[in-house]
Amino acid sequence: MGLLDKEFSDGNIVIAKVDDLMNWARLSSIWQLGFGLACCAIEMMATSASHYDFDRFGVIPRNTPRQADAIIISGTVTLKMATRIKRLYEQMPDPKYIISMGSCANCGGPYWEHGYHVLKGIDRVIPVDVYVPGCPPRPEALLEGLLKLQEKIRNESLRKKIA
Amino acid sequence: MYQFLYNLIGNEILAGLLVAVVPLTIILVFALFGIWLERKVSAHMQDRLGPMRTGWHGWLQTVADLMKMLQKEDIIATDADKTLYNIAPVLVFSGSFAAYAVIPFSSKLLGSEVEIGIFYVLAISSLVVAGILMAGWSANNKYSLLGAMRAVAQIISYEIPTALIVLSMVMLTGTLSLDKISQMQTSSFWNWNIFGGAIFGLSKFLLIPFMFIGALIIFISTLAEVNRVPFDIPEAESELVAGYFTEYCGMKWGMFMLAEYGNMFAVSAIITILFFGGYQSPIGYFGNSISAQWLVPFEQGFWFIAKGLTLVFVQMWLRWTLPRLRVDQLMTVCWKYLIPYAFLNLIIIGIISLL
Amino acid sequence: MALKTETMVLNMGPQHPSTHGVLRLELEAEGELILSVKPHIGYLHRCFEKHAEAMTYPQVIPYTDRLDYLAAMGNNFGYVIAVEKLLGIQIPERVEYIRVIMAELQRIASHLVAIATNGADIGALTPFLYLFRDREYILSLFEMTCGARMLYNYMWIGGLSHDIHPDFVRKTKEFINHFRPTVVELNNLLTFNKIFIERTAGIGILPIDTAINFGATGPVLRGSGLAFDVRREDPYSIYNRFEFEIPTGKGLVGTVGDCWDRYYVRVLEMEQSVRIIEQAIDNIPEGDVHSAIPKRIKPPKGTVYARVENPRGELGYFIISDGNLNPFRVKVRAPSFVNLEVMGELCKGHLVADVIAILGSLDIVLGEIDR
Amino acid sequence: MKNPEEIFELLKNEFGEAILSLDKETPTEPIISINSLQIHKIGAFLRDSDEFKVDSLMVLSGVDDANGTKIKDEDGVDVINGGTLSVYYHLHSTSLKHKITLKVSTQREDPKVESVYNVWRTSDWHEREAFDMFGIIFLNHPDLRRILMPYDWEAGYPLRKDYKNPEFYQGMKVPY
Repeated sequence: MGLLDKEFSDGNIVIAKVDDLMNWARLSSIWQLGFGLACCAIEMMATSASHYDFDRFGVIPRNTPRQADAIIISGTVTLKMATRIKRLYEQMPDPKYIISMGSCANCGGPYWEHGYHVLKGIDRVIPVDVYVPGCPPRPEALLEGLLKLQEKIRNESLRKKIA
Repeated sequence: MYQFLYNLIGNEILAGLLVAVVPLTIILVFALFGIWLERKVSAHMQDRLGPMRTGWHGWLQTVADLMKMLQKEDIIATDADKTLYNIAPVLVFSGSFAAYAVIPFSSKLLGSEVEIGIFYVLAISSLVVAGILMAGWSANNKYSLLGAMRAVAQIISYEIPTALIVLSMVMLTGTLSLDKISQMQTSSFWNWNIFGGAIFGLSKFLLIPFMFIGALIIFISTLAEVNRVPFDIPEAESELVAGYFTEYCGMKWGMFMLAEYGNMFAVSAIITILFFGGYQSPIGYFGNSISAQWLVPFEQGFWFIAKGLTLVFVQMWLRWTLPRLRVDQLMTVCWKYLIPYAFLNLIIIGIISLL
Repeated sequence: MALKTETMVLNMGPQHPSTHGVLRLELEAEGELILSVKPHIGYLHRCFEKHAEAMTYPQVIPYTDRLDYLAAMGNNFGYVIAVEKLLGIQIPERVEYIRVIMAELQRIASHLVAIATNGADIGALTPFLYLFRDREYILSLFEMTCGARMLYNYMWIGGLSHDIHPDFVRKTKEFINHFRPTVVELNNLLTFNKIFIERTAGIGILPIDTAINFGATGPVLRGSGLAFDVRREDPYSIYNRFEFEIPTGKGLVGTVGDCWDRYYVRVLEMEQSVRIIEQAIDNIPEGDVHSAIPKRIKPPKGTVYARVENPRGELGYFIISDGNLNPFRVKVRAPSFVNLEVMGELCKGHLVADVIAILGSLDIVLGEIDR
Repeated sequence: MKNPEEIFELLKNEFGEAILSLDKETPTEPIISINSLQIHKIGAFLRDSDEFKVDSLMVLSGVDDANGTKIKDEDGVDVINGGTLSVYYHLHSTSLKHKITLKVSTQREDPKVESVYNVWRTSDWHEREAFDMFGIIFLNHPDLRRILMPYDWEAGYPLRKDYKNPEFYQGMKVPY
């Protein structure tokens, strides 16, 4: 059982500090699942490469879903692939995050109308945390997406959500 | 160290536990530092920066990684053999941890002064093999299984040249104790075993080339034993996804990782002791010259760690430069080249030391 | 007595670090020995041909970019040549020159990725990053021309979307000066590395007649020793004005047609591309790149098959026009699609690790395999 | 190097009835139409004879000619009835450098074409693709399965002009 499975009902200063520490650890070490789908995968590789260097943010590709924290859906998701992506997502241990990279993964992109074999948006299959627009998004855009994800993680809490 | 603590506390178990804390701290600190170093070294070799956002040049990166791993869900596949699956990482980690018990970090800081230190290290590190095989088998994943089979074949094969070189060194020094081997190579780097040891005369000069060969062989074969490139085929990322620990997640995987880095330093330490003078300073001690004897063990610690880290750095350097061998080529290197040369080396060193 | 054992079916992909995307390989293995390999494709089938039928002729161009996303310029080039043939229009000299320069730059960029991933598959990660760094240089050249890094929509029917930037010529020359030493460095670091040679020489040998019968083209065919290059065979655009050699596999360190030959052909081809660029860059004539773009693109009834030499081989567009604003049928002859077919032949009797080396040396792009 | 007229004449002499016509009206490339059930024999001849040495199949493309009558079925969906599906073979010779384009047509309702798998192995996946996209049955093909679409795709052949996309596939919504 992960530590995060337990929710605390009342927030206090200790939990708030622990929250900060935990969140810091999670957001500083987002290991992405190393797999690419289409055009965007090349930009994702370029982002990991020397020029943009994903590693600065602690992001390294892990090839097995078991050791990954985030999955970057980099490209067009076809119907044939969607079932596999769902399985990969399910194989990842919690807490896990999804970045949907590029128009195709966001909404079908240029294939939205006549793409008889294209899934129009990965969010029909798995929940998405951050959408990065572009076709393909520039590496800077992907980095921005990552920063947004970090921001999102920073605001997570062990406390029970009030709603 | 144990004796000292025993005298101080007077309780065997407590003293034993306290002694065990020392190598544990060292292995953990080294793993934290080693993983960070690996990432920085690779990054700078590749024209990148590496981790930058966690502290100064990302020095807290591994801390963040470990804390994240602690938070991860622990998945055990339904079809996995749960007992073996859970034992495996512990076994692998304890195998590499136990090796630290006899490594003399300085003349005062060593866990246990066993007389058969080097023999113990060779024996205990075989636990790792069992752990790896368990990990690969129990995960019920074909990639894990392939990785485990490769790992076992590789580690067991490469133990032979390692053992042969160790044997020749034992023959030369006449002791199995790592501490004694270290003590022999005192006062100057000219007395290191790689330069023929602390003997004088013709045989020293005859020994030098064979010592270099021996050091090279043991470096290569230990590289293979700890699964580093170019011998990282058990976890070959591009072939087997992640090898025997494909199915492990969270801290269990973290233990494999700690064990791997622990092993890296352990084998470097063994090579240091056997060939590079152990904890002995190459240039004499500052503490002796200002007659502050208490300073000497600290200096020794410094030299030991510096030498070990240099070798670790060489391992990383190779890792980020070379491609990876294939499984049959790996075996060829071992059985056709390393073992015959190691044997030859053993015989020649034997003859020379009889002179 | 032989021990009776079962063979193991190993599923490689669609998510696997070295299947170059979403290819799935079904390996039947006996331990580490491969008995048969069955590729399963279609995980990236994006319905290009359906889209082409629903779009007008110029609208198809952005979709061609996304076929072979590592060589988008080449894809544009093939398509616009096909449509221009159908329309029967002449295009200005300046456009031709710029197109050739762009296509050759793209060839270098694409081969850099091919070499990089081939090396990375074998375990050499550092050359991978070095080559990606050099590729950025080319991408910045494209970016200053048309604003996009990867998918350009740059070549239009009858012209180009933008004229080149005033600095383009100077920057390209700078790039060439930077690039020549890089190839030497690459050769030292990877090409003639003993381990790399051990891993690739004599592995996955493709005999020349098998290669032709399977329809392999590009570096895969040339690696087997046949100097077949569409740029020479069936010169399109202005390729007949330039001097360049067609490198072929010579079996320098192994057998002709092995993985290393296919790899090395790419290295040599990059140098030839640099030669072509050098010849073209100083001779770009003045002119307007938009002058020949027709106002209304409505080709007459007919069919056309036009082919160009893309980095991965012969890229062909078979277009049937029924006289309307959209094509009636566009069929793409994707080089990787054809090249991948030999995979099953090549892998027999090799080890699991060799499958990776062979796949890397074929240099596939799933975007154009699945279309 | 031979021009299409010569090739057509030579083939006509060799195979007679199986060679149907030479279509020269298309502006860019003349196409030789042949009988769909004789293509294997003709392909083997083209490959092996010293005059042609056509050793390479560049591309094999299926085409829906959409020349039947458009009718509405009971659901009010346009379907095409009758007419033909065609397969184009673009061939060339690596040694003699000539190019040939062959075309075979087959009935839309019962599309059957001989496979040229044994002649040019290139055609293996191309024929599977044509089957996948148009439903053209290639006789004697050893492994005629879907290739690009999922193996369990049941909604028909996507590149036919009257193809209708399904609403759901394995619980995933397909249209936008």
